[in-house]
Amino acid sequence: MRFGVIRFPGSCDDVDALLACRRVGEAELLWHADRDLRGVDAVVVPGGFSYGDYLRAGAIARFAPVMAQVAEFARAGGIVLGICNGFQVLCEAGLLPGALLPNTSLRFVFRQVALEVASTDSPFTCGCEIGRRLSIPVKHTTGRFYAPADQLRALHAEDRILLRYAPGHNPNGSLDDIAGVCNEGRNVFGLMPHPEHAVDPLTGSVDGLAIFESIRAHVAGRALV
Amino acid sequence: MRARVLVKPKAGILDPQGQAVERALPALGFTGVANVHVGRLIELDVEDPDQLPEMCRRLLTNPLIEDFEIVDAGSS
Amino acid sequence: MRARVLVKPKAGILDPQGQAVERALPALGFTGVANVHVGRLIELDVEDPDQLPEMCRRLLTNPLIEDFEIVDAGSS
Amino acid sequence: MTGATARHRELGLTDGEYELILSLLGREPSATELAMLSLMWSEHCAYKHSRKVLRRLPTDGPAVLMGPGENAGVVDVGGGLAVAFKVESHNHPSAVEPFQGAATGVGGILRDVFAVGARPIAVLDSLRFGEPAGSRRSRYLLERAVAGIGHYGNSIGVPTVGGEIYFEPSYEQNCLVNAMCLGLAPHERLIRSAAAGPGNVLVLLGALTGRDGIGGASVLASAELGEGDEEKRPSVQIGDPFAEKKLMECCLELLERELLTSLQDLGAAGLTSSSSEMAAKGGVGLEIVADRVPVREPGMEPFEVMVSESQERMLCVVEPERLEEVLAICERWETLATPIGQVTDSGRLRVLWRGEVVADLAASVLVDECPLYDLEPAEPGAGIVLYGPGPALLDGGQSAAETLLTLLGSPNLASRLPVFEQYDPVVQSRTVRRPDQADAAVLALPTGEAIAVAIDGNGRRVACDPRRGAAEAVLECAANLACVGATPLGLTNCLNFGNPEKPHVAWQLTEAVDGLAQACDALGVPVVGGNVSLYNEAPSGPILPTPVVGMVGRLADPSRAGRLAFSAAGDAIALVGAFEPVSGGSELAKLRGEPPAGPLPELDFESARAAHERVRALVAAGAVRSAHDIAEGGVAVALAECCVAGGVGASVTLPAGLDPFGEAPGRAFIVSGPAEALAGLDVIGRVGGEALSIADLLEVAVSELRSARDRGLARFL
Ligand SMILES: Nc1ncnc2c1ncn2[C@@H]1O[C@H](COP(=O)(O)OP(=O)(O)O)[C@@H](O)[C@H]1O
Ligand SMILES: [Mg+2]
Repeated sequence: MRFGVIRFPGSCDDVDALLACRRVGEAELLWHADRDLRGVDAVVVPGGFSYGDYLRAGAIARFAPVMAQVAEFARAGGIVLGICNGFQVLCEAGLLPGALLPNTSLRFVFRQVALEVASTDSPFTCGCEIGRRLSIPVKHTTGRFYAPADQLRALHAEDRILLRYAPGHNPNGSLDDIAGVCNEGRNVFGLMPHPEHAVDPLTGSVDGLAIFESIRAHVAGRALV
Repeated sequence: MRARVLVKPKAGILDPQGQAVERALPALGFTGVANVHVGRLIELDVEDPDQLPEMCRRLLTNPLIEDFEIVDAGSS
Repeated sequence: MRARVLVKPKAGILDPQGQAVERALPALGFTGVANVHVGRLIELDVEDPDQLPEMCRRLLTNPLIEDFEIVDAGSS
Repeated sequence: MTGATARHRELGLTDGEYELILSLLGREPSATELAMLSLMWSEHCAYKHSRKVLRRLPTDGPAVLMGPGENAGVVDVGGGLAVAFKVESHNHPSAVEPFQGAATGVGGILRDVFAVGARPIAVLDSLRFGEPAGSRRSRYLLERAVAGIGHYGNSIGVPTVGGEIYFEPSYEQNCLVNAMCLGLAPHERLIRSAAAGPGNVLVLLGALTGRDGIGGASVLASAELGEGDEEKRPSVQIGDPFAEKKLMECCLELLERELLTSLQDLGAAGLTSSSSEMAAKGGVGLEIVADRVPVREPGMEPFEVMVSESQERMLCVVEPERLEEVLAICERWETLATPIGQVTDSGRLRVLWRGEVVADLAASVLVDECPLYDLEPAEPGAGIVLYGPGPALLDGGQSAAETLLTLLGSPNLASRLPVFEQYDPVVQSRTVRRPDQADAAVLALPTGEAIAVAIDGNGRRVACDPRRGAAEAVLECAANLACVGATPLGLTNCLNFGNPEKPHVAWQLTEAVDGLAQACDALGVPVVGGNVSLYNEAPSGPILPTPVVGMVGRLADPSRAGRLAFSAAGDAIALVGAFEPVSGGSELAKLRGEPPAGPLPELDFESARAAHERVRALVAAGAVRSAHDIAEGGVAVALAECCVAGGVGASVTLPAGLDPFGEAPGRAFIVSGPAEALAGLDVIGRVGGEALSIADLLEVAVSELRSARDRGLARFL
């Protein structure tokens, strides 16, 4: 399968995401100003500080030309993964519910946290078991997930919270320890932790691979249908 | 026209910045301060002020978490 | 009294946020916008409004790089 | 005296220097020229009080590809790859506005590294503040400087992988913010700053030019701007990491496509220093049309354009036929690129403004003719107190256990987690050892090998004995590299001192440089670059003399990179290296309120080097499970750190007569591993249990050690 990783001005974890994707398939960078997804099977909106995160994290990036294609791709059921800044961009773009607010500490935090898989009913977690713990780093200043009461209720009712911070590991004050949520169609997923920084035993844990492998398995399964 | 957009966190959403200010003031000897909220100020020259509300909704604020108010910078 | 403190980057100080907004707006079809600056808005209840200027200088703003303006939130 | 000559003093030039300028020029300088000269002949740019001393440092080594004189030093790391690195101070701006000062310090050192064509891959920071307990200012500077460093490094996508922080009263007014950056490049991508090729185009890249950092030179402002307009001349520079990210990617792409003849960053003295250095190094001239420089503010004068220190700008030389392609790439990266002049064969820097020549100077006058001064060092006589005693927190009546807990909980030894948790250490996916995992950061290379890097300095020890204290900084840095299994390739340094015109400060400086030189010679490590920050003084006196050393080394197998934590119960613990720690200048002495007083014992470089080699070999062979050097707080603190990191206890018996809290940095190590692997070493105990127990001295639960260590700094942040 082929991943496309979007590069905005100010993306920082774009190459990291590219390398992580290449552990399970092919991957290439997509330029923010191009209106072309080059036929990839899944899109990754990577971490970093797109457009400097000025104004609000993700606020300016969501208007990049490529994002119109991403929205269309998502509407058609395409797999979209937003990591950290990518999550912020997808929320700003309305492709995911809620918003990300400044951490309650008001500080940037880097921390290796424990996550728990809360739902396996998604292309992103289908290779895991419910309750499985993943050790993955977070690094952000604006990662406190918030959604108004009605949206939050829907997230719970529809089993759209895919990852939570394990008890005691919530680094930012996110509501209900939410680390990652998907859209109604379950094909768009955003999370604050960085699975692409947990794919190599040399540099840390390999638990993040579970996400990328799930995507590959899902896409492979779909191809068979 | 020079306009100001005042952006405030929506009521009910935790505002740690406002809290931090509220906590820090007494230590500096400032008492009798309450209900502090921190938001954003955007000042700009606009040719067509009628565009402002739309600008606010689409870019300058996130309506899910923020309220805004537009004021004329000349008159405030 | 409910007061508002408007905090702006000092004239001549680099304002990367303002620049970013100014560049983003035309791409969204909003034209005729210039001179955008992004600052902070602080709203608070104060018992003694005379303390406000001192509060601004000591905590709410960084006088080296920011200017402030105090307005009555009731009247603005 | 005429008005013009009075102004040279306000600009910091001595009468003698001004006389020299008159004779070199054969006329009076124009206002623009005077501004340019005053900055180029400042301590900061001309190194007029330090250049002669710096010549004592050894700069040659088998791995050196570029030594001092370029924007960053460069060493070969094998496989056709090179690592560029440099440390630089941003002390004064950080003391004024810590967030922006520290942020722009990082921005500046990043530019020095990509100016030689290397992609920045890591940042480290070395910080000094006043005592946090007694001073709101110190806590404010600490919090904001750390936030500023994180802001810039995190936002631009370069990991901050290490650093150090110490607190001493002498840094209360003059905090130190030194930032180091490492970059990686294939050999063929390296580029120098020398301009070449008359007729080639000079292109300014990056941010608009504003009145940032003009500060001192603003006395030259013409009368048009009235008194009250001083406000309009902000000197605080604001960093924009987003602009720099685009600028960096743009420059790296221009180099990859081989479109540039030379490249140079804009730092202190802005366009003036970058252009004159490019011209002087290349033996060519440059003509700059200053009114083509895109400005951020209306009404800027030519001298302001020439000396502005606006951040996030670079200068490059391009062959005319490649200009179009260069401009297209810059546009793609949303980076402003403006042809502002051309290379000439005159050897002169000519500045035009609205069609008139406003400056016309031989580049060499700006760069090479500033007089270099001899220092007049004098050792302070007996009874002269440079640094007074501090408050005593311990009186010697405590038990060893209480002493250990107090040490671990002191700001200088406590866990740095609350600081480095604000830095992203993993972006770019090559960080094999992050802070707290090992004594040096380890970064994997595409060759399959790795590099290691550490930064060290200890002002208290240098204050005791400038020569030996400075040499110890080199030893400690090398020891840190040994702990991860790395062999040193080169070092960079930042010399933070007081006013060198004072004889005792001159003595500290010359002694310290001699100490650095001695240690570098003894270990065979060349100095490839550095920076000098002088005049760090408050009315209460100078800062502790603080040479900071950053060292880069190489290791073959990243999977064997050493760790510091004790990990397996039953492992043997051994002491490697001969050392006779002393209490003078130690952290314990500080907690007892004793002023730093020397001299320190003589250094045995050969035995230190042998210990480093021993540990390096053990780690590289995968024979040990942990390695940690014994530094501040002595062997007791080193053992406690290994225990806390691993969450496991240890029982040891120290050699008779060894002071458990005495210090002798850089000479000895604690290693642990299977007993067989440690055969032949000086085994002092075993890993295991839930407490650190040192026979006949103390027994403290690891949980207690941990909580003391965790609180020590966190309570101030
Ligand atoms: N303490 C030092 N040791 C070795 N080299 C030094 C030292 N201080 C400065 N240098 C060298 O002198 C040159 C000029 O330094 P500097 O003005 O800081 O450079 P830049 O303007 O590129 O920041 C650099 O090549 C630097 O490496
Ligand atoms: Mg330079």
